[in-house]
Amino acid sequence: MARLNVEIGSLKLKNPVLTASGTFGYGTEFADFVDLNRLGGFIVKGTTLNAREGNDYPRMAETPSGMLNAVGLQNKGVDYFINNIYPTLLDIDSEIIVNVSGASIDDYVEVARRLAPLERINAIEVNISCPNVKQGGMAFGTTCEGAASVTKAVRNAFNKTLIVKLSPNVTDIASIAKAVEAEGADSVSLINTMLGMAIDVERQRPYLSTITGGLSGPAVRPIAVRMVWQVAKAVKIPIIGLGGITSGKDALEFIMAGATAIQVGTYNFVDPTVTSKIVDEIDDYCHRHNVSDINELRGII
Amino acid sequence: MARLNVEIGSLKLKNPVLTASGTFGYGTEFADFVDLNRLGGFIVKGTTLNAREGNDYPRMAETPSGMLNAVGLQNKGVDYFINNIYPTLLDIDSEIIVNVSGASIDDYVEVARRLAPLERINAIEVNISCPNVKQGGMAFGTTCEGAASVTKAVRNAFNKTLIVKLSPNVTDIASIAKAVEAEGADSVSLINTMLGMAIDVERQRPYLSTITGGLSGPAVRPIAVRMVWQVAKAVKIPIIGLGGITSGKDALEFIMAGATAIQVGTYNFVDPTVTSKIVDEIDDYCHRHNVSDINELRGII
Amino acid sequence: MKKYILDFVVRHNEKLGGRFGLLKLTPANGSQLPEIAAGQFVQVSVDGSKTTFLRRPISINFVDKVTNELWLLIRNAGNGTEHLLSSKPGDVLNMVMPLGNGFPVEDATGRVLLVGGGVGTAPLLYLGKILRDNGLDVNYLIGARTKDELLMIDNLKEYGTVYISTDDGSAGDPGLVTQNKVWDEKWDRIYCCGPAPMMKGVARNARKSSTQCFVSLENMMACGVGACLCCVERTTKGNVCVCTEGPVFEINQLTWQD
Amino acid sequence: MKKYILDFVVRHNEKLGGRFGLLKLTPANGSQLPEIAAGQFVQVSVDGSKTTFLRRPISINFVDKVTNELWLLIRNAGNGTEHLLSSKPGDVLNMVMPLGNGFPVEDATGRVLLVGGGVGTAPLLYLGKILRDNGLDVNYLIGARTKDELLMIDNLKEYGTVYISTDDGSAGDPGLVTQNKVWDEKWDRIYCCGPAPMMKGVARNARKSSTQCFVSLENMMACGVGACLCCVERTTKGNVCVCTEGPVFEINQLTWQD
Repeated sequence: MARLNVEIGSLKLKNPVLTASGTFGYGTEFADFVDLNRLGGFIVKGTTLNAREGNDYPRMAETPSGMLNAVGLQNKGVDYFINNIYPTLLDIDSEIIVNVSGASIDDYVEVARRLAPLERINAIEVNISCPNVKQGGMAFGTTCEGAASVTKAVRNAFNKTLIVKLSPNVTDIASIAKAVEAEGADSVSLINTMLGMAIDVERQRPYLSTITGGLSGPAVRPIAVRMVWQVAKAVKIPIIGLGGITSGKDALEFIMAGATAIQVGTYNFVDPTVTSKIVDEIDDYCHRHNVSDINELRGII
Repeated sequence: MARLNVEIGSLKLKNPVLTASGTFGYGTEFADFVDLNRLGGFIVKGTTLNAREGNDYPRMAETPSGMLNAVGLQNKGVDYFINNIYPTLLDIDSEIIVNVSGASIDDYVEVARRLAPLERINAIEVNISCPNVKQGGMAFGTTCEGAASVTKAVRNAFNKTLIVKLSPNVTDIASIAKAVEAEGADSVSLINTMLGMAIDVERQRPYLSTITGGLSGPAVRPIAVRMVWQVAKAVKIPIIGLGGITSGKDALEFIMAGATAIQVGTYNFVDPTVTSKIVDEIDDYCHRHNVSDINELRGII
Repeated sequence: MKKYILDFVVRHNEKLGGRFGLLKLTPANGSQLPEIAAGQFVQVSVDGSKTTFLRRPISINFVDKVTNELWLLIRNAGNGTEHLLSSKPGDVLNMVMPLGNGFPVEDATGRVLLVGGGVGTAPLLYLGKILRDNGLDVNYLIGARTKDELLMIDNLKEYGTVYISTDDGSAGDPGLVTQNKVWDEKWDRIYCCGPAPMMKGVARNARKSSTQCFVSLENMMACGVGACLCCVERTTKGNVCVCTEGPVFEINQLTWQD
Repeated sequence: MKKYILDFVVRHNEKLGGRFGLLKLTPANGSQLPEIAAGQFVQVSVDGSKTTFLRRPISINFVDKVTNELWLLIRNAGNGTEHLLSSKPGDVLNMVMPLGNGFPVEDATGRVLLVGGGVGTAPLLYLGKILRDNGLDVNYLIGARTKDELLMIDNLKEYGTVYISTDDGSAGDPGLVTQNKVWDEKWDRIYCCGPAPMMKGVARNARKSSTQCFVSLENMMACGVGACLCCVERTTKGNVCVCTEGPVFEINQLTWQD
């Protein structure tokens, strides 16, 4: 499957199929269902400087062709990751990318600095778009200045591949991508979740403890494909597309819109084997359409 | 069903159920399926100063729990409406609201000015959020300044109820609603469609002739409910909520989030009788929950 | 013509060649079928498919007034139609119907040619019956890539002579329908339904021989009742809805380039 | 315990009282059921429901090794479960299974009380069988609003004595399960599954009598495998996933207020 090789910054991926942060645990949760070595890589869940308990239950609601979540970056902190999780991942022959979140620029920088020495971590994804935390997260991702300032600071602390994950809850995502590119990001990933809300009308209360949460799943795919297409027209760095991907066909929409790689998120919950199927389906498409290099399909729209 | 009466500006609606512009024709298309007099009102399709042919075919694509459209305001112009359509609507005992679109502020003003003398037209909905036209439309709706300038100009030309339809393709819809309120709008309606895109990967081309189009349907409902909730916290004028409503339960989500009335859009295509069912379902809810006035449920979240 | 929203019960689901199947349905409430013109269509709800949001427009293949059955010839073109084709006897399908204007038949006389290709053959069965009942000389010209993809030929033969063209020559004349020998003859009127390139070719032949020609279009649509304005076709009067102004158009109403 | 993604064929769909039904299923490929502990659950895909996107977590009611059947006791709680309850023999349901940790049984001795309410009765059937097979004195205490909503009482009687509480007194003791006379007796261990208020009441009774007590939680979840972090319960160790750390918890692990 050499025809599926793609590159993101200095990362060489065996194929464009990654898993989205917060939807695939640390990979090991899915080891009974998927040969992890078949995937291009994993983006492990949002990691912060200190441990976080996340938001109160309830944290999810099903919506038409999607779901809302309000996890709120529950994780045990970067040091726990380094000492307890990272050693268990070393046998996996796929790229491991850590999603980095923070409430302040200093937080982001410190997490990046601590991850930088890890030999198997060749890239981080900086999350400036989490809608489910009060401080940081989306606050940085909704203005060019905020996005640029986080990128600039993390760039100075981390010299391997730096991916910045963008928020779709903005008027002009292309301008934010450009701001991030200008500060030295190697790649942008998009979209994070759309801010949404659902109400249990019988009980007259919101489904989520936080009232609003992040909408993901096939419902948002048309928005995500459009944003990837807009960003692809605006920046030169590679784009990682995500948002409601359930199949090779969906993944190819993102690639044709301009993405170099893709992430599978919410659909891992519906079909835990879906990532592996997507690799096969993209390869089958290339076979049927005589595509010798997946990069030929990128941005053809 | 007096318990369902609501007011939008000077409009007194027998119930909060309206139909969204461009999804219910001029009402008469649905006369075989729905007793039009049962509805709170109709918002007839986007009307411009001059006739418009709209965009090229293909104009639609089905998406998960939704659809993309790129009609592009096809209509025969305001004079045709006044001379040929309006006279056929006079027997309908529900409010008739005209959706007004334009490529320039002068266009909006002139359409509003010509509609103002029509006795049965007690309100217009100014569309500053159409994503499917190159000029005007969404360009006005994505900045506070643009939204305010259209509202101010139309306000001077139209002294009956003025509703402004907002675009969801923005970072901060509440600030746009406030700008519109400050210029004298009597109400805001939201959300118009989300800008989206879908690609036919087998044929390697977009489904729509315009590449991007407007996403509507249940897929976007969580986004719409969230935006209504945000706007309800920011403005005092009544809100008309829309976006993926398929049932009385969905309608009540918008009302509890802060909407005074709601519009049913895309789902008219799936079930042409849905508007009438929604009136019954809301009334049934009020009966079951001992609600003597639907306005009591507004904004309880 | 009044439109209804009605539940239908599937009585028979017959697998045809290729990706095609035939559903025979009757109103679930036992009522008589409403008045239906040949060439009209229904909008069917696809209830059990997660990936199908909108109804599917399906042209009416036949109306059997004796058994009170409506026939739908369906091509598996994706999840929606695949789900419809998996219906079992007793299943209920909700339809908005009958929609569109159908083929003009009152003013037809003499020898008529009904040209169909693929699933476009569907509306020609009932059209042929109506025309034959009106005393016309009905002739079918049916095109397919290969013999196995010819649909319902025996049914068509009940109402007229059937001529066939296959791309590979496995039945009838080899080549496209536009190359069939029937074009040497003189026709009083042509009706056509099929893929756009085929209909455009038939329209060219009709113009050459100055024969009146009606085509039935299959533009993608959402509502089927003239509200969404998605299924438009460019005509001499501008963009019009195929669902309400069509699906049948006289070829000179269209702006097809020769 | 290894997790599988497997198709199951519905063999029987039995309507129970109220909004409940019982599906009996067997692996579609004819393989033996994997090893399953009492109290584990499955994540079932709901294929034919347009409004259902995620799988539905359903606790395992019984494992019949003789017939190679898995039993799921399902409450109609919305479109997803309603669709599952409409399954017909021969239908195929895809499951991710077995999930969660189940009830601890190895260290149980003596007289045990299994308290269930509503659909929470489901996992207690197989648990009772395992405990009875291990030589314990199994006793059930089942609560319902009224007699008609008592579920599978005859099945439970195969593995132990059944005590009943109904709110309206139409069967067994009147009132809540926490008011049943069985609480006058001494128990070596309590297992409980049911609505949260009931489990909290049972936990209070257990603490009062210093009896070890395990409860099975039913928090809403998306993935079922510890990835989405949505089904968390606050414990003495912080927020943990019910799907992987539970669904069974010893009550002192939880932070329920007395």
